[in-house]
Amino acid sequence: MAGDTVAAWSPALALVPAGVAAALIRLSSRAPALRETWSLLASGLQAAVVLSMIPGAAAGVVLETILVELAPGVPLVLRADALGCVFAALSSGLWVLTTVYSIGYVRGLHEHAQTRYFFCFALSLFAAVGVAFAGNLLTFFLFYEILTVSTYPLVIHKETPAAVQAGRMYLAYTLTAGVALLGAVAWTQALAGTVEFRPGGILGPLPSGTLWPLLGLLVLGVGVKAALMPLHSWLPVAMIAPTPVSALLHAVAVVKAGVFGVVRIVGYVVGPDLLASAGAWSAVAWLAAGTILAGSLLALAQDNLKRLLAFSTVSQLSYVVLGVALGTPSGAVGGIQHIVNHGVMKITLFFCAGAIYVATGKERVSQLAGIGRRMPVTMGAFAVAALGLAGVPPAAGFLSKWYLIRGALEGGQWPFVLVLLASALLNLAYFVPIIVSAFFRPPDEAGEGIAEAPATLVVPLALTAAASVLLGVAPDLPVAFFSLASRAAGEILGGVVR
Amino acid sequence: MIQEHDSVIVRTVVRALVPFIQLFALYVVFHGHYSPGGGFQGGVILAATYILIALALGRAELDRRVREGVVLLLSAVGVLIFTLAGVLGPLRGAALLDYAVLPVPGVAGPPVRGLGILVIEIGVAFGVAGALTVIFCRLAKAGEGEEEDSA
Amino acid sequence: MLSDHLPPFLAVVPLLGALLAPLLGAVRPRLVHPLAVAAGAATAGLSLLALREVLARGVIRYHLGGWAPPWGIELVLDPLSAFTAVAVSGVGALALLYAGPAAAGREGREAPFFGLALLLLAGLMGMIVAGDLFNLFVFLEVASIAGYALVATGGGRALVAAFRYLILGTVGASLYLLGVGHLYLMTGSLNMADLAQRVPELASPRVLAVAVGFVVIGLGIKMGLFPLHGWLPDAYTHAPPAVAALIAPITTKAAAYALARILFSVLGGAEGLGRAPLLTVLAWAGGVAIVAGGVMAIRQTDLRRLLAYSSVSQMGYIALGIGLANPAALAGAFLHILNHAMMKGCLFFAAGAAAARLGGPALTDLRGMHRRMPWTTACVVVAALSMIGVPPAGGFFSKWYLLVGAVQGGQPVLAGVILAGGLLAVVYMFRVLEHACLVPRDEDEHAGSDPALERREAPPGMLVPLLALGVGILAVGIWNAPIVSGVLGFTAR
Amino acid sequence: MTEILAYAGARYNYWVYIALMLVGFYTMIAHRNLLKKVIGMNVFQTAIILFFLSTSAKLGGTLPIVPSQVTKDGVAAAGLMNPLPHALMLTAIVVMVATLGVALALLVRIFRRYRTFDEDVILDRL
Repeated sequence: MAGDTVAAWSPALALVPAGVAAALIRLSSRAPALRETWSLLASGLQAAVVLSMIPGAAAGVVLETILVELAPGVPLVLRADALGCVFAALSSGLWVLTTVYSIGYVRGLHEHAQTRYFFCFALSLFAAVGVAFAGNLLTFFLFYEILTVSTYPLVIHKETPAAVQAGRMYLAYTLTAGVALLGAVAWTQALAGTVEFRPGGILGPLPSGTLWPLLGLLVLGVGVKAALMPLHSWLPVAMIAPTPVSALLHAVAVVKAGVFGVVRIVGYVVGPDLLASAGAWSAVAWLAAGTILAGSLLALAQDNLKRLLAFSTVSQLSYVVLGVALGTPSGAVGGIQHIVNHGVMKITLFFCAGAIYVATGKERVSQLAGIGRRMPVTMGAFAVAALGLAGVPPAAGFLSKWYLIRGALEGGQWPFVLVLLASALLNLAYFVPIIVSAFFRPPDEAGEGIAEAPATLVVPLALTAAASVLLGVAPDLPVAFFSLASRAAGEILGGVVR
Repeated sequence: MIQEHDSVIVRTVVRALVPFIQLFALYVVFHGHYSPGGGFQGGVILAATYILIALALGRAELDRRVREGVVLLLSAVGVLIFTLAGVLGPLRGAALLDYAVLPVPGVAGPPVRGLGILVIEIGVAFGVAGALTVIFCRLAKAGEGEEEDSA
Repeated sequence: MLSDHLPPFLAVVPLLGALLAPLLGAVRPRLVHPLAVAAGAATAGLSLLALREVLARGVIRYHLGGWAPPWGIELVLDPLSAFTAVAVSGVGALALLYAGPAAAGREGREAPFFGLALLLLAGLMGMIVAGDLFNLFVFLEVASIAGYALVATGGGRALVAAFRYLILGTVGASLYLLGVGHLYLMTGSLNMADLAQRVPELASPRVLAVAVGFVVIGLGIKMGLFPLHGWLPDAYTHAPPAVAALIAPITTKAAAYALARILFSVLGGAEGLGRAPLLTVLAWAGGVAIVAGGVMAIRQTDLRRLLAYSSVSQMGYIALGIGLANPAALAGAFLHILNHAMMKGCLFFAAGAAAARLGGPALTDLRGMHRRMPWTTACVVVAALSMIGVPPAGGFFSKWYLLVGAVQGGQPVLAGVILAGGLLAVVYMFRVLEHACLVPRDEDEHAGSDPALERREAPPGMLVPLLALGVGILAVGIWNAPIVSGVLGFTAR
Repeated sequence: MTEILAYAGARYNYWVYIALMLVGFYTMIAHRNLLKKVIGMNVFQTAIILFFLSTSAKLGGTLPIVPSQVTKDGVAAAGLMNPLPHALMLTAIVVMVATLGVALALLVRIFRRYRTFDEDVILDRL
């Protein structure tokens, strides 16, 4: 069960590199090389600090830093437990690659306002790790809002009217959600007398009529970032941001903060017992199942590659929610695993989309005919990640789906098995045509002279593609994600899963 | 500019009355600490005489008798007298505005407070008389100013 | 010696400065601004000292002239008044510093301007330390009269705005005085501590209700509480930048403090007012103010007017916290006095600087601001986030306490209003931010992304107070817990 | 009925101040002329001052000035008027005068700029 809690500085230390880097980047606005160095250094340091905590977390040792008091009785506490480490390791590990990729991308496209770009990027990662390690709801909310605000300039990066419009929509959705979450936090404080995350939840038996409104506020609060239907509309629109932003933030950091929030709230605030007693499990699960199917169906209809990926994200995120909402140990393991697996595979796909855009300027699925011959590495990685996402072994997607299906069967909830299988088929239905046309259709004439994108773009995407296979074959290598996931699932549901 | 009043009666009566009114004003000021009256009332009466002069004998006559700048300075001095008398308390180890500790040779006990109040009243009288006179002067002059640039 | 006389000196120091300003102005006009800054800084320093003393020694009661209350005039410093004094004098001192460059180019006007500004500060500090209701009135009017005159220095439309402010403000003060008169008739006392003992023994709650009603309406006008805010938007919009930066953050706060002081220290808060629904009405009025002010702010195209209506909205938060009258909500209300003073100060400072450098106060004039005035823009962003309630800016935490207070007080609708107010702030503040940070100026369209674009950052005299407030907003946010539990005496259950 | 009348009549000072206050208030609201608004404001303030002063009055009361000799036997307070409202109102009058001064100064400048005191005309020109 929940391991020993040890006071240590490491969780706070994990926040330092990104925070300091943000300041340094802002100050070295006139030196691009310096700026990028800070980013790289910070991402490397952050990853190192987070990784150093993982063996302990996997063994059940929870490191905890209590900083200032946010409010009397509510400290700013950072706690590196198993669940937090999953998200933190994912975000910071992928940040390293994304930084390399970003450098190639912004240079390749001569983007403007690069200082702001790297500044906000560092700030977002600062907030993402803060969200991961937040030890109570108020701390969580604090970093959650910083994440919202710091990603806004990235969404509107292009500063075109469409981008500004997208930014407004993004803010409208996420800040409304923030307000709902804040209300829920205050309500929780009033009901439970604390807002601390505790395995098994902090809300005792509630007065009648409060559970559903409170749950509604909480789900609304985190559901927007988790892109639960019908709160998902901002995500495809936000794809107007530069591709590395879409890749890391809108495939990993931001949306995963949302599903991570769902897991946190289900497991550590509301608690499985309360949910089970009210029959709320199945409500959340059906919401997730609906999102899975609808997201996949909508993805089928997209021509813009990034929008397609966005709808695929909408669909895949709900796997995580579904996994936790199944209420069975295997389901929870699968769901938490899928946070990582989907992150790695989706970022690969976004990297590919960005590499194609940098190399060819193409953004549409219909323009990709024959491109696989010109950019074999990119499209190869794309194929691996796409098939993995659909659940084809040996890539990682298979593993998490396997656990999800097992979890559904354990709970005797066979309709969800059908949903998962149907979604896998839909995944194939929208990914396979892309791969087939990229490799086996002749290129159009205008495609002459197209070559592989620069190495700074190709190397990260090849690495993530490799990682997605590795995670499927050996889920505890190189990072003990599987152990972390099963420990977290055990904490939530009160049982150890093997 | 306010002109001299047409009626010779008004002018003469005002000329004759002003010194008496001013004397009365001083009487009101100096009785303030133990009977009805005081600095404000006395100061207002004093200011009234100057306004009377301006209205009956014309603004030029007022300017001949007192300069506006000097009046303004006197009113500031009045406030300073008040402040200094007040701050003497803390300087001598008592509360602000505590006149019991004022250094008055030959007087002790409650009468010192009375004298302290008198000092204050004198300050107030200077301040009020000066300020009211200046307010009148400025307002009277203001109506004749050139039109403000309308932006 | 100094620490024994802190309560009167808080008001006397700026008052002395106000008297010396015209004298110095006659001799050395250039030294008037340094004098004003010194007086303001001294007041702020004394306030901090007072806060420390109060926290260390407990309540300081000072009897003017050595006359004991209830006959003599009493000045009181307790943690709440010392806290408000720090907030008001701190922001006031920064506004005085800011006013130097902002008032530049008005040669010969320094002495009256800074004299009035210090008089305003003296009045506000007097209101805060006053221990009886009548002196509160006098200081309220000292501050208000200085305020009318200051607004009028804008000339033109500011004259009409100042006139309306004067008429409404005088009505407010008169109503307050009338209420105080009734209280005096019933109890025979004006001293707050004395009244607090006598009010519960009163036989006629109806007369008490009338008296309190007059007091609340009077102070409501002074604090710009919707729907009594009629004077506020015009006064803030048309006042010169230096004046708006001084008046907008602090005058309404002192009135709000006075309201809270009377309702809780004199009338005994929720228990003392008993069945009278006064506090509930106040809370709901605050809620209406939050929404109405926010909605009106959204419609504005002039930055200063937008900020003025946002003040109406933010004052609603304070009224709401006072009306909810539980410890968490009161902590939120008082913290919001500090926070709103800082963020509104910051935004008005920035508005003035932007008007001076970019040509006007309209939202469209702000375009391209982030390139020309990066530091100012950064401060605007911080203040805007605080206004919206994004942690870790200070504004979030006052709203958090208010929210907890509303939930604890069993007022889910008001809790919803607090949250909705944040969303309204999102809309109006992001309109500002979009213009300042996103939309390029017309001339920039041709210049492209030329890095040689002229930097026109505000002069140091303006930038320093701006940055001080920007940092202060974040610092108050991060260290709000010691303030709330240590100074405001709020502790979690 | 007669009791009510007697009750109301005995407090005629209230009626006077209420009437004056309303006159002042009406003038402030109804008149377009800014100068008349100021006059209304003054009436309004004066009403409150009268109210305060009336509360201190006593039939047959005299000035509350106590010769220093009469301290042993105490003073017959019933025969003296309450001095405190007078002191307060003296201060209130000062405040009123100051407000009036500022108001008049404002009016002078408004007139110089707009050449009228008519609020509607001024609002039109804004």
